[in-house]
Amino acid sequence: MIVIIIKIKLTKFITKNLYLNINLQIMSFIETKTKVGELMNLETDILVIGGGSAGTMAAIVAKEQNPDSDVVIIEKGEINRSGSIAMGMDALNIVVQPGITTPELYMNSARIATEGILDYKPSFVMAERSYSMLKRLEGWGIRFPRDDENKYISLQVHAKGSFLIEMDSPELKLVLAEKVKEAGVRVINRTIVTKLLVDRGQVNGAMGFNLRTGEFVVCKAKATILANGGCARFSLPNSGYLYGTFDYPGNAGDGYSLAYQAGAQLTGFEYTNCSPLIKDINCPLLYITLTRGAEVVNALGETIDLEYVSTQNMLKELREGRGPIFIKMNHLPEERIQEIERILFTVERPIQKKFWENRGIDFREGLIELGETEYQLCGGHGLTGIVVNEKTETTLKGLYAAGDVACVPLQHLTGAFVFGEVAAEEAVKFASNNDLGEVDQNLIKNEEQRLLNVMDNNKSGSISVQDFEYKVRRTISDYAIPPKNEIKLKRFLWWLPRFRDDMKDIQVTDHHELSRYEEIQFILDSAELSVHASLAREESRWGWFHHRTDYPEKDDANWLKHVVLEKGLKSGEVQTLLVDIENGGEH
Amino acid sequence: MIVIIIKIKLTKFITKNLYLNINLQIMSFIETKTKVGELMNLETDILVIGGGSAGTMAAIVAKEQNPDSDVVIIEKGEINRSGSIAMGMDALNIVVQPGITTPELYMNSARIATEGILDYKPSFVMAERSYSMLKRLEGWGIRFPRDDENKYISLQVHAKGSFLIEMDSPELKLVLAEKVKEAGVRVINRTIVTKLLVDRGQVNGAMGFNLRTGEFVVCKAKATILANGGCARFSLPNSGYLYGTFDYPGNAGDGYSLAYQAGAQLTGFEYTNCSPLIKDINCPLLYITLTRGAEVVNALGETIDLEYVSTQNMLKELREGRGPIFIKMNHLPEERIQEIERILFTVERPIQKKFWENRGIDFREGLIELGETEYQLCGGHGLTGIVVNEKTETTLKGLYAAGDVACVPLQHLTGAFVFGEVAAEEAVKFASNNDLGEVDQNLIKNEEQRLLNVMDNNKSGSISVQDFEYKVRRTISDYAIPPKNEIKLKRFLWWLPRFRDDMKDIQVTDHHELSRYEEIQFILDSAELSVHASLAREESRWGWFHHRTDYPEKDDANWLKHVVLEKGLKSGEVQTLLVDIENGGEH
Amino acid sequence: MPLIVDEDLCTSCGVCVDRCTMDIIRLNDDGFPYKKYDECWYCGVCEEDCPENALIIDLPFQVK
Amino acid sequence: MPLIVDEDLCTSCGVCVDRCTMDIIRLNDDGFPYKKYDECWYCGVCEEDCPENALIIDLPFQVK
Repeated sequence: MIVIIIKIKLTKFITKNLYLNINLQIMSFIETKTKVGELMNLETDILVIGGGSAGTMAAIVAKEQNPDSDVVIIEKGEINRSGSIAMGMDALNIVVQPGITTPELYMNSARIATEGILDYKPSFVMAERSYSMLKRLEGWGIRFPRDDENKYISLQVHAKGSFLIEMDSPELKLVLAEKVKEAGVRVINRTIVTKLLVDRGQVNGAMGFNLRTGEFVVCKAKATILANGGCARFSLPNSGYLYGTFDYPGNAGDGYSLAYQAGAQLTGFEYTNCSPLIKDINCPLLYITLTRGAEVVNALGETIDLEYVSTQNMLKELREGRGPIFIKMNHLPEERIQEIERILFTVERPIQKKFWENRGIDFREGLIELGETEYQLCGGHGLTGIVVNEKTETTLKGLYAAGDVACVPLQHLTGAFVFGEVAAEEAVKFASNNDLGEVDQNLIKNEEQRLLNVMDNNKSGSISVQDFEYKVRRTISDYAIPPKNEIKLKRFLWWLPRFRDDMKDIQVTDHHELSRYEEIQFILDSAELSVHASLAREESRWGWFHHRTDYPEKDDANWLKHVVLEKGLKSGEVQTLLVDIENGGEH
Repeated sequence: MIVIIIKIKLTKFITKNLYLNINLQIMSFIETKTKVGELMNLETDILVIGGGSAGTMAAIVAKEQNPDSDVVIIEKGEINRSGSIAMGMDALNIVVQPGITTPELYMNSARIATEGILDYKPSFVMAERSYSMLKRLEGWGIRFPRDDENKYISLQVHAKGSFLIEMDSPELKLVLAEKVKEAGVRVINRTIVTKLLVDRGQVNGAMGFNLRTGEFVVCKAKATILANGGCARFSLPNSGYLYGTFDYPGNAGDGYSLAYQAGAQLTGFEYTNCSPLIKDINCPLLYITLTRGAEVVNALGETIDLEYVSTQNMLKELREGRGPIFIKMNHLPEERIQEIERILFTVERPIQKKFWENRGIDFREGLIELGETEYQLCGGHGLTGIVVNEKTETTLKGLYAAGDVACVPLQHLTGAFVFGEVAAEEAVKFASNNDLGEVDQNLIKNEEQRLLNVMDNNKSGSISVQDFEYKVRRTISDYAIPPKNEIKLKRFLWWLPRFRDDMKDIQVTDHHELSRYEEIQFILDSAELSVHASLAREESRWGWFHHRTDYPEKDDANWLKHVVLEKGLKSGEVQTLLVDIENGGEH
Repeated sequence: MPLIVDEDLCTSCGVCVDRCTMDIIRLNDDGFPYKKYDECWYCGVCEEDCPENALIIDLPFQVK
Repeated sequence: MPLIVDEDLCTSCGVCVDRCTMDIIRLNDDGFPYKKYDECWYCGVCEEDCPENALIIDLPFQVK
């Protein structure tokens, strides 16, 4: 298959009306195909689901490893600006620099941060490969500023060691997209994956639909890499605005749900976590400000003791009535303030500039109020995801997972890149030894029919997808986040079948809304997994994030274990297993 | 002025189309007058603002006291079903029966329940007159069931004495409306009052508009009785649904704002209170079930000790992580369950029947989950309102206040009726000695012009009234309710002028929406008063409801006082005064 | 959260419009009641006072 | 929470539609971008990537 890219160069001499006509024609073409029913049938060696940090890296490296292999990315957004780093990032959070720090030191830090819920090998591999990843990115033109001694600027956000390396890269995602294009990867944008193709425990590709045209997309693949993020749309943000989340709200737990339904094992779903970020807008700024001398003060004017950047300490202030808490910078020198402003206002969430202007707040005087974000499930900021080993292999043959969707605790952007690389290496190897697997045509027909049925039956539903999602996520807030206990968690399980049944009343009038409908299913699946994991872990762990009022203490003797979840082959229900931690939590 | 009531008797013989045509004509007549600009100019002896329990009682009694006096009720809804008791009530909460209890005993109970923030005279008068009020209502056909010994059925919900008398009256409000009609009171329905007419400290009537037709209504009066409820739309309900409040959501703090803007004194605004009621739907059932043997259990299965019906104990369970809490009735005999069902499903909020059917819960087995309602300001369930003496006199000449709008703490429905009666007596006396006061025509022109300007300028606003109210009430939830402290409260004061300024962006396309716009102003005024009172009271009192984390203790030595609020004559800002409690909190 | 109206029973008398405590009901072009504004308090007056028992209210989705 | 479009600068090129991370922007009948769906994450891509600097996004009311 040949991909034809038509690029019309814009010049100021072409009249505006001409553009207008061309574009209106394109748009109306897009909008008139309003039925699932068109079919795009693809075959590939390596299918990457999700074109964010991990997915683009995986696709690029797969082509590096074997230029002859065909690689497809299916992306829900558009590859130039998709995933969690649409507007770039200010740092690589975990880089072990030879001669300065060691992977072993990182493991010490990580074990403290995760309270021991950490397998040795994947995290070690990440640390070990982190510096070469920095070099790879630098080779692609990503800037890592250096100090007067020509050393990378590192900052300490971990208990032990300065692993965070500053990065200046508003255009990071554009660079990755360009590399994808150069490598000859096929990109299918605006396409949501709704089901994996599975045959006897082996994943053979995926299905979904274009959320503008409704075209039904089937992609058979020798190897499949899941790289479509965590679940950012979990509990309700304080603002009540569904999309006002910390992480990219396109991440609705798609990958968790797909993997679970396909039969893969998942873990760490009891660790529902949140952060103290800019109240109302939920944009990040903690590391950037605190590593540069900012302080956190509470409502009583006390400076909160932060041995290292511990979000748990800050959240405790809020919970115990000493909120609001604020970031204070008025003691910082002007050049430091300007440095902070430059980073905050150019990278990651530059909208902050507008936010502070609107609020009339200048960091030189005003305080920055922190609020608790919504709770999320995430392999990058948290401990949640698909079970993977150091090769990114999931428990299903042919399925790899990298980035926030995979459980390599607190892997941040470094993990997304490193494991994107690893996944590519492994998937290329696997694909070279495998043919395209068998695919039961009924699976495909059934999925297409299911989607067609929703479009048919939900046309005149009485509840908007947004109203529905509001209630789902408010109920998650009520029962599935800390403080947890058995009765609350079971209350959520009482709601689950009702929500699934009530989905018949959701109004779906186009394929964009159909994609939001599908995302609600992902959110419900993620919540179901989380609640089962939280019920299984009869202790409290990771501070507030899995705090059970009926088991308020941490119990290392019995619970230094993973709670692993999978779909029961016969029951179709969530099964929970307790699995020992690799190397017994030590190394 | 003569009121003509056209009543078309419906018969099944008249064809449906005829009805349809008549009604469509009426409706289109109503809907086409879409501009403030029409003027209704009224003069009366006694103007009653609000046709709920207190207001209808006041109007009826005023006509009783002096049949020659002209009485007008301006009601925001429609008088047959307006106010908080549209569907009747199950009990008169405070009745002192001669020979069984005494006003003094009630005062003991009330002083415990209010932690001493209680003036002696008004509450005493209420208790003293409560039995004759019961007799009055009984004379009007309201049923008060009796036991085998022919005694009224009383239940104990107070610390000392059984003051609650059962009442069986789904049609209570219809009876009151009928009495109003019989008495020859003029009723102006669907009219929101937006400003009182004041001249040199004396109230001479009020202005507002019909929220269907937009007709501007001016009513000059010799005496004015405010009886338009508390502020039910204060913080955000847990469901996120703005109108899913415990109390009637038509009560938006209208009376508090009107009185404040006119210069009256108000008090008790620091006592932001809530209740543990049916989660999600926020309907009441506590007294009805608990007085009949139901128990409250927490998530740990423990029965919560309720010496008497203490909502504070229940809320503490929720706050301290032992929630959810439930009402348990499976130990009650079948006839008791049926009695509870009969009451719950016929009076006050009969919609409960549908709610439980939908949830599939039978009281014989299932548990009733309790949730914390939104916080509210209310003289009936709380300690908040306009300063009044035992004669319902406010601090403004010619202005009386009765019911939830007035601060007679925890007066419930009994207070609304008794002080409706008292207000009528006093207003009739005052009106007989007074002419219609002076009214500055500019006041009237300015108010009309203000409303016309909103209709003109806000046509194409970008924010719906509901979205706006959501943010206002979410911000109240964030900063103005417990746990309180100086910084939180001051954060709200930072938001206040922003909200008032942002109101220019609210979209208002008809007079119904204009009424919601005006209600947002009432909510903002109520919140401003509450925050100032909360800042002034540098201690904690009334349990959780005014709990300050920066002054966590109750301090009787310094704070057995009222925080009284009024509008500064020169500054236009809220002024706070500390006023001793009548009889020093004792009698 | 619609009003469920039995169109055979409803005589378009408008009592529900008159009595609605939140002023949210109007008659549509066919003369049948509908919720023009989303501000229902589910007080039940429209259903209770309908002389023909032609009307059933559903609870708002967020609270039911 | 509208998009603020400078109609003199906008060439209707559709880059904002193409790049929007939440798929919420479309061109209206006049060829100018608008938010068809209320799901803005205020990522800023539409504003940043507009080749004519013709577009400004406003923050959603609930978070601003």
